[in-house]
Amino acid sequence: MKVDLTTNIGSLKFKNPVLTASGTFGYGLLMNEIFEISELGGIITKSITLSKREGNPVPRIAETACGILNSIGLENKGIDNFFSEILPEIRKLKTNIIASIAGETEHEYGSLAERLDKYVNAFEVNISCPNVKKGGMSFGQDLTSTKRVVKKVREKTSLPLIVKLTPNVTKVEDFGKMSEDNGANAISLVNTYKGLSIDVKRRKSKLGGFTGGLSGPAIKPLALYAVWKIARNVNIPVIGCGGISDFTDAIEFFMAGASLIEVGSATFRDPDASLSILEGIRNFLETEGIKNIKEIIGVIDEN
Amino acid sequence: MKVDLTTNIGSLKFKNPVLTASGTFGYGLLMNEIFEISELGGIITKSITLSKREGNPVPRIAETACGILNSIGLENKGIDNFFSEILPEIRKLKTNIIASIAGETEHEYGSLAERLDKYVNAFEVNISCPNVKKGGMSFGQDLTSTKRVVKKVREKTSLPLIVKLTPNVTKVEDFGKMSEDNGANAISLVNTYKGLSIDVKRRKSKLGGFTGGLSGPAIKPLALYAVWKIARNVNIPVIGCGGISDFTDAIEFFMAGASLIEVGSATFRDPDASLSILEGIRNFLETEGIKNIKEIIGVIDEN
Amino acid sequence: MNKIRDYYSTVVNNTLIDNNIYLLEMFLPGFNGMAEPGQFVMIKVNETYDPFLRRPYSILECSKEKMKFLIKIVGKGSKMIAHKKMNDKFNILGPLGVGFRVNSNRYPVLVAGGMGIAPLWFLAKRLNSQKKKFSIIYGERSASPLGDKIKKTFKKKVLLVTDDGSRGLKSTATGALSAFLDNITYKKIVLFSCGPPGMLKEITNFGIKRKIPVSISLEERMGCGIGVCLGCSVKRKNTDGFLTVCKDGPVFRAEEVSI
Amino acid sequence: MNKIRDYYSTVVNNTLIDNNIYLLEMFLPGFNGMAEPGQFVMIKVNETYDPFLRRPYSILECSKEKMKFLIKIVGKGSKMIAHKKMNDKFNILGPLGVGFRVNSNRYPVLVAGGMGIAPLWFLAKRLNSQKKKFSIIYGERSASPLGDKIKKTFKKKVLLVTDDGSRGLKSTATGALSAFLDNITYKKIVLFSCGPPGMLKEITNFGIKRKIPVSISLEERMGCGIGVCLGCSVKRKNTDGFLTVCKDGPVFRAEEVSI
Ligand SMILES: Cc1cc2nc3c(=O)[nH]c(=O)nc-3n(C[C@H](O)[C@H](O)[C@H](O)COP(=O)(O)OP(=O)(O)OC[C@H]3O[C@@H](n4cnc5c(N)ncnc54)[C@H](O)[C@@H]3O)c2cc1C
Ligand SMILES: Cc1cc2nc3c(=O)[nH]c(=O)nc-3n(C[C@H](O)[C@H](O)[C@H](O)COP(=O)(O)OP(=O)(O)OC[C@H]3O[C@@H](n4cnc5c(N)ncnc54)[C@H](O)[C@@H]3O)c2cc1C
Ligand SMILES: Cc1cc2nc3c(=O)[nH]c(=O)nc-3n(C[C@H](O)[C@H](O)[C@H](O)COP(=O)(O)O)c2cc1C
Ligand SMILES: Cc1cc2nc3c(=O)[nH]c(=O)nc-3n(C[C@H](O)[C@H](O)[C@H](O)COP(=O)(O)O)c2cc1C
Ligand code: FES
Ligand code: FES
Repeated sequence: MKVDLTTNIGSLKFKNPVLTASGTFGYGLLMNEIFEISELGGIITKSITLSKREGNPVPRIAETACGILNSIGLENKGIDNFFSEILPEIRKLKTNIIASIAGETEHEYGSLAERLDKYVNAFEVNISCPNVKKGGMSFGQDLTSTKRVVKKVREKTSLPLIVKLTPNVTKVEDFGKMSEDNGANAISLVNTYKGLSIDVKRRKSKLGGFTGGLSGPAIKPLALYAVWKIARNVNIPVIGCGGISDFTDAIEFFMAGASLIEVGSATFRDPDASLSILEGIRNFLETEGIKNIKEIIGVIDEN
Repeated sequence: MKVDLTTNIGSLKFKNPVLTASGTFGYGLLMNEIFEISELGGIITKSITLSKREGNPVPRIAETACGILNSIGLENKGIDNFFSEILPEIRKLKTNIIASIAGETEHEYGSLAERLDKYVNAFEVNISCPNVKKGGMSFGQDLTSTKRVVKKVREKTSLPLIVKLTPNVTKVEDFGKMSEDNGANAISLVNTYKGLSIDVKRRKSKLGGFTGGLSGPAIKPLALYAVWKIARNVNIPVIGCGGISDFTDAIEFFMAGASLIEVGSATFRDPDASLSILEGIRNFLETEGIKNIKEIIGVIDEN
Repeated sequence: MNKIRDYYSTVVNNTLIDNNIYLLEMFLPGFNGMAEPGQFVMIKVNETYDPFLRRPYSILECSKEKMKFLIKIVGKGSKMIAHKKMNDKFNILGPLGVGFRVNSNRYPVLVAGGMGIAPLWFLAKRLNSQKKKFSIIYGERSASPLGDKIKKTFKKKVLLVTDDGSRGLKSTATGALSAFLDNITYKKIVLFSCGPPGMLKEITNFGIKRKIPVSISLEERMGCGIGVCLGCSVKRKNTDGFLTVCKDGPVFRAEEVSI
Repeated sequence: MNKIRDYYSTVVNNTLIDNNIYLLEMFLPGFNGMAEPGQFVMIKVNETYDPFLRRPYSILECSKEKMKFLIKIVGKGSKMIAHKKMNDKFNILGPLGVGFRVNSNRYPVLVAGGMGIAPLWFLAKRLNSQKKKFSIIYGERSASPLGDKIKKTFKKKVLLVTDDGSRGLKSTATGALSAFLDNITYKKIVLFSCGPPGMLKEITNFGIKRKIPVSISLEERMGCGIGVCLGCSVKRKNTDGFLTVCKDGPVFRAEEVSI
């Protein structure tokens, strides 16, 4: 049996619903040395900012029970470097390239979208990074700011626009709705949960940036709940992310209402995790006799 | 060296800062068959409601990576049964008894406090249960409701009043402040994080109550962050809770600003976890040459 | 009752006795050997926090400083326990719960389905040691090495039935029960049963119809195993309120609980 | 460069060689034996998610289908790796990063502190097999079996120093370096170093002052080990921007990075 895994966001077609999460896959170039990443539905770049960013002091990674706290702080070489060094290379990859963009003001988001407009396949608007002092999650925790950023990016591009939400809010569904109402073509969630871990001997945070964002299996049940909530509240595709480490995790997200998924931290544990998850999804559907992945999207609901 | 572990909430003295979290220790009576619970600083009862509650359908427990999702739904036999069956027994325990109370309206909270007023040592006001349709977390996610409940309970009792917060909000510190401003003598947090887990074969939630609350090591970094945030924003003691499973975890919470801690799910893994944690704390302080636990409370701050 | 203790235990032997089923023999220093058939333990799977919770297992046999268990692999935790090797060590909390009470002068018929044999095996051993007469009806999907083992251990006392007729009667355990009772000489019967939920329902209804007392051993997802989390509630029958499978059970008289 | 692969590997031998330090020998089916001294691997600690991340370890020695590591217990992950038994299996991702480049005609002096010996051990073995002359200065807190082992393996090439003077010079490795260089006949020297951050700083400064090229191997907390998470950034020296320890390193020329 051949299983249909294709899906769409706006006009953009994905050969399958497995993407890699921003910041966990570089720009795909290094990964392509390890496995054939054109097998994937798409890759989402490390978040790009206008100017280059140094990021936070090390240590930037601390492990917690079944999870990872990170405080990278959006280190990246900025958009000019992206154009000169990275874009020429990643355009050769035979998969969808989604540019993650992050600004400190709505105008920065606008400029990023404007400049990148013709060069990538879609945007993921990161209004949810918990590791920066300006911008980031502070946009995603405020409905008005969310609206302003989404509107601004929408003005500047006609490419599919994905808004990446933070779960660190009381009602994530309101942010999904607000994004949809202002022109988003899809919602992705979750970005990391704000967290802290202390080295009791040194009496200091285990992270150079003090607080961090929690990812990995630990957050999966929380992310799954957030995705389920959003999926019932918007009419655009939802991209599920958060702790997805094997194909069963992915299936859970589809059943909760996600049309696509992003594999994040799992890549750190197994570089080809996204590929194994894709194969696992295909296998599961075949075994269960499901011809089209759409048949399982959002199938579960309150008992 | 003798280490001073004593601490206070309002006028109430605790011989040490280790409490057991509501709903994870019953009423202490069964536990007392396993170890001498009078060693502990205090126990917090399973949340008591006015009428008896049946709770949610089984299964009520689902395991996730390093965590537990529960949807007990505040099953308890109600306040009358508490008076007739439980109170006479637990009053014999030589430790502080803190009654956790939960209502569906602010008046129910008021009545519970009024009726229990002389019979326990303190109240923990549960406005943070994610597993009930009415009341619970919906109070704790709304500043006005939080205020109304805290005010009402304050009117009815002069006992130390602890408000137990939910972390499922954008700015938990606002809820801490609101509670303090309306008469709380301490803040405890966190209650569980709302989550979901799906059985992909059966295409159903793994829980009879559909969603659940996540506890255990998985949430520790999130809880620690919330405690740190609150401790900087209120002038009353903070009681830290969330994934504390060994003494190092407890020390992390003290360093983040908690004056006391609650041991929850760890009891399921090791019935005497609270006692081992207490011993571990004492040992750590001795080894580090710290005479009074207050010396480490809130010692860490942004790098 | 026996005090609940947490025994740091050592694997003495672990043998694959059937497809995915292991017979695990443990050494529990300090354990006095006292437990009732139907009681269980909570096994701490490992030292890290994944999985975090212990797993409940019926005591299959026990004696001074020894316990045996039947472990079937159904998921992550059971797999990790099943794969423990000689001299591996882990904690066992127990004995827990309330077991079978056999104080009547009725003839015991033990009805087990699949892994439901574990607590009834212990009961059968106990009855044997008390030189009491009894019968076991063991139902399984298909003839298996576990069935062989039961037959070899309790010999003529055992009636094997299979869903697919590959051995003995082609029937479910409950289906075979009626004819079985008609063919034995004992008239005052008591039924002890453990197995899948559907089977326990059938046995309960059978008991009501035939006015035969029934004790059933239930399973439920457990948090604590000691009655403090209320994760394993089961509804009372004919009156409101709940009981916990771990503390008030796992063995109940069929008329106590609504399943 | 060698393709990075994830080898499902088997423990061939694991021996406690010093207090808390194990020598772990692994069988890596399909591994062609090619790696550079200074390269490392990421070891998957176990199959459950606690711990979730792999742990980085320098390659101590390698050959076709074989690798050896020195594992010091410092926390949860290293403890679990150190306690692996013969025939246990786990994944090893590698070889990773950039190792030591020894293409000059300068005389190599290897300066190691504590566990920093691991990558330099591999380098020394490589130099030996290339019949090149070199020296090792090994500094440790106190005379240890690991020091013995280094001495026994590389014999006269080794100068042992201890912080407490319990064996050899009472000095740090860097402290001994100056006198050592004055007393050897080679004038064109290259330094290779790995050890605690303080030592690497001293060596770097020493190299600048004496105009001796220095290569250092860095350690940093790692997420991925393959350059995609930016967890292990290290600042560039004299120019802005960052390098990753895992992909651009772990070995750097001292003038490349600001430590
Ligand atoms: C009182 C009692 C006695 C038991 N005695 C035995 C015994 O003697 N031998 C034996 O092999 N098994 C026994 N079980 C069942 C055993 O506890 C479960 O198989 C085990 O906990 C599964 O853990 P897991 O991590 O492998 O499964 P998971 O990966 O957690 O889940 C896999 C499947 O197992 C089922 N399951 C998981 N946990 C439980 C649980 N606590 N109770 C019931 N079903 C569960 C789930 O429905 C799920 O479909 C007993 C259970 C109880 C409650
Ligand atoms: C490139 C590289 C090569 C290494 N080679 C070796 C080697 O050959 N032999 C050896 O014994 N060790 C080596 N290490 C260090 C080893 O990776 C750590 O000791 C190990 O990861 C600790 O894991 P844990 O779970 O036991 O420690 P944790 O419980 O996570 O932490 C315990 C302590 O170890 C330190 N630590 C933890 N992880 C790292 C890390 N990734 N890098 C540096 N320090 C860490 C922490 O600061 C902490 O204080 C190397 C590290 C790197 C980066
Ligand atoms: C090291 C690291 C770096 C990250 N960087 C970014 C980033 O630059 N932009 C972004 O939108 N999300 C970033 N994230 C968040 C992930 O894309 C993802 O949303 C999150 O990790 C949850 O998914 P996971 O649990 O599968 O990792 C980063 C996460 C990690 C662990
Ligand atoms: C099974 C279970 C039942 C609980 N019942 C209650 C309750 O009745 N009232 C309450 O305030 N919190 C209840 N909680 C929340 C705990 O008190 C605690 O806040 C939470 O579990 C986080 O701590 P932990 O990670 O240490 O378990 C319950 C938690 C669990 C796991
Ligand atoms: S498992 Fe906790 S009450 Fe039964
Ligand atoms: S560890 Fe991920 S970039 Fe180096």
